[in-house]
Amino acid sequence: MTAGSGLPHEFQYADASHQANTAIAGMWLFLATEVLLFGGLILCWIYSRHWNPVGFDAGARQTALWIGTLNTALLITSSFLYALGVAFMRVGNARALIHCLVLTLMLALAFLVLKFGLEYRDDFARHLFPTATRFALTGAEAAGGRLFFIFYFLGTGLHGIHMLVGMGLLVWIIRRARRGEFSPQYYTPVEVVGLYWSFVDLVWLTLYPLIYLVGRG
Amino acid sequence: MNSTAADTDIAVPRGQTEGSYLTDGYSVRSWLLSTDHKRIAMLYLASITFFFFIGGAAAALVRLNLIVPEGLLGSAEAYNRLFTMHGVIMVWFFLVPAVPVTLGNFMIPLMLGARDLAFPRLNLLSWYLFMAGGVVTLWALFSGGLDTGWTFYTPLSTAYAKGHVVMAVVGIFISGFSSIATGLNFIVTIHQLRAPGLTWYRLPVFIWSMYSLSVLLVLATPVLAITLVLLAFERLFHIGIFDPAIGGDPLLFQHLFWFYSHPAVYMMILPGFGVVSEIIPAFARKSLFGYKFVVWASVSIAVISFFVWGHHMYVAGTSLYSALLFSILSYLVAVPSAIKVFNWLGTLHKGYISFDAPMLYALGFVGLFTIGGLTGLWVAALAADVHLTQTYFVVAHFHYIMVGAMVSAFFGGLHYWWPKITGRMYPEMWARIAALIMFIGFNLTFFPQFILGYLGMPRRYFSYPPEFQVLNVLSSAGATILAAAYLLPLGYLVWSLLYGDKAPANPWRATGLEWKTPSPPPTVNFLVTPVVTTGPYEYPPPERTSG
Amino acid sequence: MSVQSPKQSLRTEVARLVRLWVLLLLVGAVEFGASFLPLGHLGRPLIMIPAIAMIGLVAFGFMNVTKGPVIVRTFAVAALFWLLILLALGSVDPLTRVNYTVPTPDQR
Amino acid sequence: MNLWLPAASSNAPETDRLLWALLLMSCVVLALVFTLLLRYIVKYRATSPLDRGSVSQKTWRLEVGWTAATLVVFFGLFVWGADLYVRLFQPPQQALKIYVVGKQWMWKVEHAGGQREINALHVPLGRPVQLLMTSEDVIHDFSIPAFRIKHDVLPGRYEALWFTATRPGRYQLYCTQFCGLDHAKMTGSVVVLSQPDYANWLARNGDDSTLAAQGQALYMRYGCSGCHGGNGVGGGASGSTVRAPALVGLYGSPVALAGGTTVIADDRYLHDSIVMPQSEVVAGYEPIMPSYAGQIDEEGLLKLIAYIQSLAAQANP
Repeated sequence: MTAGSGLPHEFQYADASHQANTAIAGMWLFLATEVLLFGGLILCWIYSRHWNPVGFDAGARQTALWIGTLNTALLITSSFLYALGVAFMRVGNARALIHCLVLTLMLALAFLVLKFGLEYRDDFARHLFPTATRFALTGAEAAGGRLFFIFYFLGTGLHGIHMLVGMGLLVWIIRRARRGEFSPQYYTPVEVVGLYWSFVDLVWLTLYPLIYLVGRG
Repeated sequence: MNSTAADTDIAVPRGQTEGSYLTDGYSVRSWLLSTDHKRIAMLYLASITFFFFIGGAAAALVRLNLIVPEGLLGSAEAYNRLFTMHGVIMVWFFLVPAVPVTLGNFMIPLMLGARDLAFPRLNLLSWYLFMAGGVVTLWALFSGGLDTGWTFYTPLSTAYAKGHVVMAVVGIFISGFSSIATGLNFIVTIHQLRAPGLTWYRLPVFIWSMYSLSVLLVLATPVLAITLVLLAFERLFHIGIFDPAIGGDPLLFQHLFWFYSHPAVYMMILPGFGVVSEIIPAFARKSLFGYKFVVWASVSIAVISFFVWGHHMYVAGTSLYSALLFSILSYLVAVPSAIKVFNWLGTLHKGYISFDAPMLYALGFVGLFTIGGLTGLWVAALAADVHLTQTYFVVAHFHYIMVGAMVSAFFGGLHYWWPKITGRMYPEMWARIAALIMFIGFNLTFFPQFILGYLGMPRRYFSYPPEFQVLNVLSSAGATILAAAYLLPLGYLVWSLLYGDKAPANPWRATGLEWKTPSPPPTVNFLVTPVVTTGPYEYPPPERTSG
Repeated sequence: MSVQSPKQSLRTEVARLVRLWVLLLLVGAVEFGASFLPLGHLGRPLIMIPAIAMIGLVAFGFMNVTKGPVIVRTFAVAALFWLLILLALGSVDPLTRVNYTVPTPDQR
Repeated sequence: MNLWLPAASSNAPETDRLLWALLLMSCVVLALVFTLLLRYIVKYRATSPLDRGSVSQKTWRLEVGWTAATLVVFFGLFVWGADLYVRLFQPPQQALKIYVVGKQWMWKVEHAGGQREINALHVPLGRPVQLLMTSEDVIHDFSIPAFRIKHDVLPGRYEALWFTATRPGRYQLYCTQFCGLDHAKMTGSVVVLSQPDYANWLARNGDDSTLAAQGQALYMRYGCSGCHGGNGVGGGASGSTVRAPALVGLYGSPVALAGGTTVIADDRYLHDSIVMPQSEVVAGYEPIMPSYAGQIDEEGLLKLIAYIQSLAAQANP
């Protein structure tokens, strides 16, 4: 962790490392609340799939598997790059950190372009939005299909919002790194945003199989 | 554990050290933008009181309507929207936030020997989120309101209810984040900012109950957030995950809703346990009986309260096995509450009891909570609940816990720490009168409802069969006494702000770090960080005075 | 870490991260492949096992849940425990709920 | 003002015994808590010069004692409550089946013999009655306090509730799940008649045709016979060009579905097959049946199901 001596810290902390530990603990607790937020959605997935097995899986087969899989790879790589950046920062190489973060940002942009640019537009074109009057799936698969796409749009939409927030934080960290605010002794904000970014990756790692893979059979 | 030894770091100074937090800036801006936990607690106290009287007014109109069997207000529409307003305002804008954000915000740093909460700016954001949610919800309620009850059951709330459902849902959604922020702040503070020497088993029970409460706040509220998003989605797009027409399950909404709402009722009572566990030792001059048992009772309530939500749905159509499972778990969660009551009695045993106002509220709490808790066992028994659920028996049960126990504890805590918060003593005689009137008015209001419930009078009924009228009139009469009992403290507490005599640092000669700093405390709480060497309730027996 | 020079500690850290990244992609591939196995309707959720493995890798590898203050671990375990409570206890009802059953012809 | 609720069903006395036991237990605990509270307040008030003596710190023996006691009492209460509750889920075999449809702010009751009631339910004395309930809009709750029973009525599902009336008379019926504007007006009365009176009532109120007969009328009017053949003999047999499964002997027997799974042809299956015909297509048949959602209300569906059920009875008496 960061050595604590000689650094400014808020008045209610004994020293800077105490404040750093508190910030990290605070972010982990916030991530615990996010786990419960998406947990509610997973319970919806369990119920909807249990009561409408045929239709729900039929809906899952309509999703673009290659976009989902590519996006998963992109997010895993972005998490890796972020961790790489932190490793460089720990030894004081701020320039390498900035490069890694910019790359992470590019991958995130690619994810959003693939997701909302390509996949959502294709979904709307194929009348997959659950409220569509001429819904793509008919007959036995209509009800379960609509339920699946309600889960799909809510899950990926909520994850998309978290991606945007994460990218905002990334830009904020990149600007602070450029201003040289970080040093091997003090880079807590980089770590805290890294936790949030990896968590957004975790959410996608759960949504990806639930949406693209489980119903594929 | 913060170490003060090598304090080579530059502590960024904040605020002056002489005078009190009240004299540290008088401008509106110094209040509305303050990150001092004590000032934020005062802002919350004002908001809480405002919402309490709005919810109370709605309750008064509901009781007014039930004086005659055909409904005095004349329109079921108005009645349905009134009891929904009473529910929504009271649950989310008074009961859940009341003790933690006012007394908790003020007392946690003081009791821990800390200078402020871990994230002061997050604390201020929490108040603004609370007010934003409150304004949106009030706007929804006063521009027509909604007739779904505070439980928002689908498909009524999503397809058939008229009224501003989505706006109210958005308001509650925003105030949910205020709860999460407060809970997060408390948990991290209690872990990280304890004074040197203040080990976990030297913490006052109030801190333990704030910790357990924060676990509930932080882990249950997000599920409410996603439930409200799903509900708003279904109402706006006329198609959703709970819609039976497309194979959705309305019981899924009830599961998600009660997964939050049962921990929510424990969020309301846990602070009451904490406050009473502080007051009883202080006024019995004796250390808390079975400290470790009371502590682990609070923590186990925080965990087990997440296992029991199914007992709200015994007749809702859930499966037999899930009902059996939730019933046995509901009996399990009642055990810690029983342990607490026995330990409070154990504390009174061989004590030196004085009957100041806080003690009257605490004793009232013990009595009324015992009745509320026991009737909880009635509705936890499956067959009894089939008869009693959705009737006035359940209304009486949860009002005994929320109003009888929780509001008494809130007033008890308010009076107990009033000298520390405002530096003024409240008028003792008036306070005792108010406590007694509240006790009488409360019992007259809600005890008849147990009988009404057994006789089968359903809840949320605008009109009812004539044979229930006498008990309803009794209940409405009690409500007027209760309303008077709530206005009394508002009066004399405000009066004490101006004319109350100056309060010493420790008027009750109580133990606890909060009494080791002047009343009202300076902005930095402690001029020198205190070092704790003893347990929480070391009350020496009083030396034999002449009397 | 203290004995190694910063250059060496950087190299070991980068190597660890690269190994972790490759492992993640591999498990992802396994998960992708498993989705084509002919598992029955009830067997499909088994595809979540590699997903959970990847989550563990990210949590331990990139987020360093085990390094740092102890309460980080308690918060992570608490989040998992409460999530399990919500999903497990929440699923008891639909999995054991029996719709109104009709007496079979011979019982009538 | 009466403080006494009649116990008019077989499970009412048992539920009352449980409630009395709970009341007794509560009074004992309250007496214990309140007497201790008052005794300590008087005996140990600050001004009393009584010598308090030493205060024992070994508290765990007491704690374990009262915790164990509460656990035992609670477990006993759980078992008692659960035992009665389980019986509510096990209707006796020969229960008289009556259909109930909840609609925003009224109860519609359909007897097998075709008698129809609004906000009223006439039942025979001493014979188990099983209510098969569904809702046309929101969640309602069929509650009879005098019988100590209630059960939510959900849209899109059939919920069952059974009881055996043991005392004749008129008892109050409520809707106890908030369902909107006139939730308070959605009440009625349950009339328990002795066997002969019940038979007379059935005769007096039965219009010409039983539920099944009315179902047959609907079966003809909506053209079901065109594909399923006159009195449900099946598409091929009755010479109609369209191939549709036979309905004779269908009710309660297993049906192989196109997806490979089999399902019992119960009320839910028949209800869903009429409203969403393509949701569970019979194996070997094309999903060509049009949906009647919105055209036939819940009452009509009950009649058609009763008719199909009567076909099963004729086929194998």
